Amino acid sequence: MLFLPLLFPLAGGICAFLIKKERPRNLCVMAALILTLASSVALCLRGAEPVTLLNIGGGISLRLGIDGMGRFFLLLMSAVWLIVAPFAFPYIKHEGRDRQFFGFYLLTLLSLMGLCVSKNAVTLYMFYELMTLLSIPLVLHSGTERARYAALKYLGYSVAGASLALFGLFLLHHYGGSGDFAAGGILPNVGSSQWLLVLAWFLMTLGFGCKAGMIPMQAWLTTAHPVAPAPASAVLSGIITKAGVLGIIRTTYFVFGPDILVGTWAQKTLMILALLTVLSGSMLAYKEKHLKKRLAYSTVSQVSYALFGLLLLTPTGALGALLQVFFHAAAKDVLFLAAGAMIYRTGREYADQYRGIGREMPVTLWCFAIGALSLIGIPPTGGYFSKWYLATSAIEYYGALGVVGAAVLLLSALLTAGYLLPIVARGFFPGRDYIPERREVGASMLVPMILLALSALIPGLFSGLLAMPLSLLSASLF
Amino acid sequence: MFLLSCLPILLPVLAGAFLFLWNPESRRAREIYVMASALLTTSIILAAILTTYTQGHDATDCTLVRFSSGMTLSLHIDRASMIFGMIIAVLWPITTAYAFEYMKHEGKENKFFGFFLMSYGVVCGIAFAEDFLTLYIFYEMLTLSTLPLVMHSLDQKARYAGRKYFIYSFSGAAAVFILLIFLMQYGTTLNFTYGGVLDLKKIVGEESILRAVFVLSFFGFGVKAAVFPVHSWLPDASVAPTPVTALLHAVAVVKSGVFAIMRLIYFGFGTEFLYGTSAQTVVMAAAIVTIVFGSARAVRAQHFKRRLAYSTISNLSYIVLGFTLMTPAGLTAGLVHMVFHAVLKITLFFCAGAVMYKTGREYVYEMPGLARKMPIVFATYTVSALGLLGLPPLGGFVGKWNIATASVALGTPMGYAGAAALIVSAVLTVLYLLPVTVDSIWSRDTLVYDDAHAPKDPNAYMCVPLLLLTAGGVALAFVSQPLMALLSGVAAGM
Amino acid sequence: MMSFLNTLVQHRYAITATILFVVGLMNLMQQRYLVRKVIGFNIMDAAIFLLLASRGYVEGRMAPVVAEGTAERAAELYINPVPAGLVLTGIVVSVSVSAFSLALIQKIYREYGSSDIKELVHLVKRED
Amino acid sequence: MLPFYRYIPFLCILLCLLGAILLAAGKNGRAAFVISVAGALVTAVLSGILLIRLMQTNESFVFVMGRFPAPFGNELKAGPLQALLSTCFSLVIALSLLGGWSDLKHDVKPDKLNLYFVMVSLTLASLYVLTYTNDMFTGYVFIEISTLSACALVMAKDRGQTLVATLRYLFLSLLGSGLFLIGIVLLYSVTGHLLMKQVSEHIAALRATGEFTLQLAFIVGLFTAGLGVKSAMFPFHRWLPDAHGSTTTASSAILSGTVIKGTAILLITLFCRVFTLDTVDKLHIDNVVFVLGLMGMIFGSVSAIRERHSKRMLAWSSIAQMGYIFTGIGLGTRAGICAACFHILVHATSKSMLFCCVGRLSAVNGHRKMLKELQGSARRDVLAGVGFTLGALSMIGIPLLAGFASKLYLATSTMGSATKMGATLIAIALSTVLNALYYIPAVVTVWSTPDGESPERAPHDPTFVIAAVVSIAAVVLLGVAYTPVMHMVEVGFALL
Repeated sequence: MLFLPLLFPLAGGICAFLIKKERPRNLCVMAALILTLASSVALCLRGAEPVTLLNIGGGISLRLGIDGMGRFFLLLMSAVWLIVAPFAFPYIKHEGRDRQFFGFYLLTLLSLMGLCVSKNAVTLYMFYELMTLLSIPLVLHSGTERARYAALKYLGYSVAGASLALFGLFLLHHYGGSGDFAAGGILPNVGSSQWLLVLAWFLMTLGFGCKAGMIPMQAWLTTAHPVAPAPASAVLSGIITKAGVLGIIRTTYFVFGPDILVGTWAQKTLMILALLTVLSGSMLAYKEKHLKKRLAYSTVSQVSYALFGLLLLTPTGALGALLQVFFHAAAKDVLFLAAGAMIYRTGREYADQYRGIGREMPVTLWCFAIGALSLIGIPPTGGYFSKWYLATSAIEYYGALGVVGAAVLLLSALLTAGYLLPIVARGFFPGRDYIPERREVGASMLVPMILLALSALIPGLFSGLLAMPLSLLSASLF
Repeated sequence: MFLLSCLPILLPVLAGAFLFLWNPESRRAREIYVMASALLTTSIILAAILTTYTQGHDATDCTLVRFSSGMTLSLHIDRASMIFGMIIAVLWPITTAYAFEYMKHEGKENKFFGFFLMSYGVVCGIAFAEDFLTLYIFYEMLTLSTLPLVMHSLDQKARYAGRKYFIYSFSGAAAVFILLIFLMQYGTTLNFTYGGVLDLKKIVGEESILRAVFVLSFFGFGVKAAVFPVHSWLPDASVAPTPVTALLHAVAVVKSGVFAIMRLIYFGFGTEFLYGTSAQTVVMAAAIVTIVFGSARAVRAQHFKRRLAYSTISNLSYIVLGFTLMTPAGLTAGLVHMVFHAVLKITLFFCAGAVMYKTGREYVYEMPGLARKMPIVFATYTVSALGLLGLPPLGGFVGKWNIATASVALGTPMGYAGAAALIVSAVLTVLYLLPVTVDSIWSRDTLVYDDAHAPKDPNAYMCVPLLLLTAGGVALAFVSQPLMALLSGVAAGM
Repeated sequence: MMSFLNTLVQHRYAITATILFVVGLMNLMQQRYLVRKVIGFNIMDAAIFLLLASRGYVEGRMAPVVAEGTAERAAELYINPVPAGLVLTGIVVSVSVSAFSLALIQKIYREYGSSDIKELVHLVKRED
Repeated sequence: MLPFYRYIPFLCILLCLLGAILLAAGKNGRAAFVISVAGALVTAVLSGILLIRLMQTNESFVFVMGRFPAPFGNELKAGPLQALLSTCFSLVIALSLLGGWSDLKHDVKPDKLNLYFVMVSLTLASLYVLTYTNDMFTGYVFIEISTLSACALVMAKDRGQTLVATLRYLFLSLLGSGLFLIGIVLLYSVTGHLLMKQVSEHIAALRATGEFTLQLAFIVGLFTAGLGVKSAMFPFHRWLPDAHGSTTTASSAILSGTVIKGTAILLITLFCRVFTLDTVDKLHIDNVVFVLGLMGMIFGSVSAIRERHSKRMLAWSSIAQMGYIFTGIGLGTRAGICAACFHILVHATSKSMLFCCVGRLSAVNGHRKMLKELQGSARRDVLAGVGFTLGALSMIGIPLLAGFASKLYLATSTMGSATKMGATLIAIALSTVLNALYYIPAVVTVWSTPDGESPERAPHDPTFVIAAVVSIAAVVLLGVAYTPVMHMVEVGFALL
């Protein structure tokens, strides 16, 4: 049962590599994705006993298992993957090298699925590395010198991050840190060596933070995401970054447990780093003209919202973080897809070139608008809720730092508005002397955008829908 | 029965010597002869190991020469010998097969295979040596038997490399000679004894000088193990034909050095004499520096084999670090990495060699698009690279994990530094191994060949070893637990 | 002053021998021309023989020519014969050596037309 | 009537001298060759018998020559050590002659050949005397004889170079023997004796009273310097490379293998039998010898690295090896002296073999002497190549060969005095590397074929084959089964 979500992408990926014809390949890709989603749904409903893949000498083993947090991410990721796929078919077709793209697209999903169902830190690390390696081809897709450079940068940063995490793991292993995950932490009461553990946590968070684009290791993100083809950058920004978040959640709440971390120097430092990231990300996005780059910067900033929430180490904060994860995934995907669609059609890449695009591709721009609103956090979109929770929890639990945090979030929201809305505005209201020509993209591209836009919108309207389970989940962490 | 342990040494040496006298005309005949003797040796080694495993040491112990009462040239197969013996016994015939094809464009095959066989026997001797004198003897022999292989082409670079090689090796041996004198003076016996041979009554008051001698001899053996600062012969030696660099400079010779260091620490001076002393700090520091230094240089090196050589330097010091921890866990960890690195690195070298052989390209920036022409080579390369850079659950990770956790368990700053060094080197490893794959597959500016001269995968002589080794490397990773159980026998003094 | 003279007188042979030896040695070492070296060597030997002979000589005794009936009183009658014997042997040796070296020098002179050691060394260097 | 074996030392000396006269009479070079080889072998066998006998009875005896009893007469003293050394010398000379025979035919004028062998047997005689003599002055006389015969051996190859080399050798030796003679004279004037036994008794008495310390120091210094010149001790070594390097093969082998050892042995005898080691130690002469030995060890090797001429390189290496011997002597301990004696044996066998093989190698490459001109010669005569390689490895000190054993003994014998131990170990380690630095490239050169063409085999040289095979066997044997030899040396030392 646990293996199914891993099996289908694997099979699909291999097929994608082998099948030369386009239609059957696309069909098989879709089938694989649907099956993956289905199997993960089933897994979430049925649950499963943890299983041991392999005992590695040295007292560690690769174990798979499923729990609440796993369920959440499992569903999120497989769903988004499925939704984005149709968009990719036409898009990649004009990029070329489709087999390679879809093969790695599915294999990356495999690694993500593994990430969600991994039961202990070593397994997590394994799938994490795997994800890095498998997602590199997505960045590399075009094979140009820029792409190569970006890919190697991405590789270097990710591996450095992962290795930091591994180093933390080395330190932990001695205290049983490589055991099965359990909410609230698995470390026995460690008196004297707490400094060591806190250090380990700090390092691991920094390490996983790399994927989530947190300062100081965010530089790769804004290089790598833009050069990837739009669907790839969509999932990279929307999901792969979340893998980093998942890593941090796992280490913080399932290995160390909040208790030994609350109030330590590490927590404060990391929170400050997160806030810095939020702010600087938004500012750079505001200054950036290249659309995809801008979105990438905004990713940097947005994901750190979630990190900030997690680092508060409070139930509300965690809840806010989870919501942010979900909504940012939806919103940022739709933004990237919309951007991709626009570039695909118009070939324009800079934010100020989209004058009147709203007349030409209204649906696309509508989706873009919804995504933007959700990202800014304007009620009633979902983004509003997540940011609300984050801000309140920040103020509730933390004095000065909390207030500063809330302020930063607000400021960054304003900046977000500043760098997203103008596009929408100029897109819809180009001015009188503009003769639009219809050039909306096809259904296979529209449907995903619409779906994602809705998923960024609907749960916001009926916030209970999502907030209820997630609040339970976040409460269970403590 | 004692023949079992001395035949694998004598047989290849004699077979190699005979090759010079016989000097066969046809390549076919030579290949059959060489392969037969290699396989025979391998089977004898395995038989010997098996016999010892089932019937105990007495079954295979043997004394070749008795110089005087205390000094003998004698063989004894213990758990460590088994591990090392198995590694070389498996890898040698495979490399031989590879060499048949490769040496066609190097020439002087007769000389090559003669010394190649000889060094097989000598390495065996190192594996099976019972005491320090025997170890020292074979250590010297190893230098002599491999020198012609390094200088094979006898051109300027080869001569330089060879010169450097033997100067370093002899200096190392000289240091070891001093060790020998001291062990004769202060030791109860020269035979390897787990826990050390020092005579506790005699060494009273002499501890400091003995520790100094330990450090000296550590670097003496460290020459072959390419420990910083006595490493620099190894990259230069990569001018040798690829089978040599692959087998000798990734496995046999360098592992002999590492193996000797293991003997020195655990079976010579003994851990309780060294543990926690300044001597340990020094040797650990050396290992740590080498780890980082090697990887850093590997990133900068553009020559493919040179890069791999530097990577070898770094990885050898993983093992050495494990040994210098002077804990049973460290010993086991070091041995594990010894096994895995042997298989993985030889594969990588074979790939580099295959590329050189088919396309004559030696530099990593000459690889673009080759993967599409030589899929097998680069597939095996990538898999082994992933293994080496420590993607769980592949070999590299197992080794790294055990070494690092063991060194953290030391609880000293040095221990943490060791783990940190491993991490740094891991990052660098990715940076020097993967770009080759990336370029070879994805680069746009694929060089265009007219199909006549387009490079292809080499023939079975090369591909089969490649595939075998890769498969073996992956398979080993999945039996890592039983493997470690076996290895922990060494730490149990078996 | 007196005592100093006395010691001089007592050790006259030794002193002379030393002076001669130094002279000979200097010649052997410093002379450039081979024949002179040989002469120097001979002077050196002469010094040594002088010293040796003086050791055996005892005031007021006769040469050890064993006549009838003197054998039993040999100890106080004769001077010590051993040094004399040594001197004789030494002279033989030194003569033969000088002869040899002179022959050698002659050969060399035929070869190179010179007996100047520096020059010879130079010439030889040029050969290989 | 004494038992037969007591006559052996005297007999050997007599045999050699008579042989010399006999050969001088004859004209046929080949016959002379056969005779002298036979003679050497006979003496070897005789000494061997003596050795075995003395080992059985574990004794050493004094043989009185002439009818004069001590304190006047002229004595030989024979113990296992002397017997062992003289056996070795006879064998080495026989082997050198065999190995160098073809070169002799090439280098020496046919009408001079028999004279050459006269000189050889004189050399052997002088070696025997130097080994056995119990009388200082006899020692002096035969030092001179060995000088003359050695000079003759050097100039056997009738070229200007060798002549000049001979001359320098001659003058330095004369200086050396002069010093030695003065030493004797002074010693005589102090002790009034020439027989070692009596002299040593007097010296013991003098030490008891504590007089004449300065004179003694001076005397021992003179002996050391004099003999040091003869056996190429460090600062007095300059004559050796030319003398040994430029002459014919057999001469080089004999000179390097044996002649320079004879005086070293005499020095050992003087130190142990006459002055006794602790006197020497009191006078701090041993430290001087030790330091000079170490310096010779290093300096010889360094110069050898710079040398391009094959045989001169070997000659330099001889200087380094003599350094080992003097280091052993300079340790001033029983173990040290034994190690030195053992190294004398080792070096005698290895170095003579090396010279023979190099001679052969250069012969097959058209008698060219420069190292780089020897390229590929080992392929023309594989046996010579193997011999050269083994000899070189033995000199470097590769285990299972003679050199390693003596290195091991020398190193172990230093245990005890910390400073000397440190110095020696470092020096040995250093010189091992240095030796490798010039021997290994040489070996590589002789084996490597110039750009691939495979050189044809040279016609066999039977006498050389015999010599090479025997010496190789000897070197390997000394490297593997050295314990009994060392045992003999130790017993012999006890009975010195």
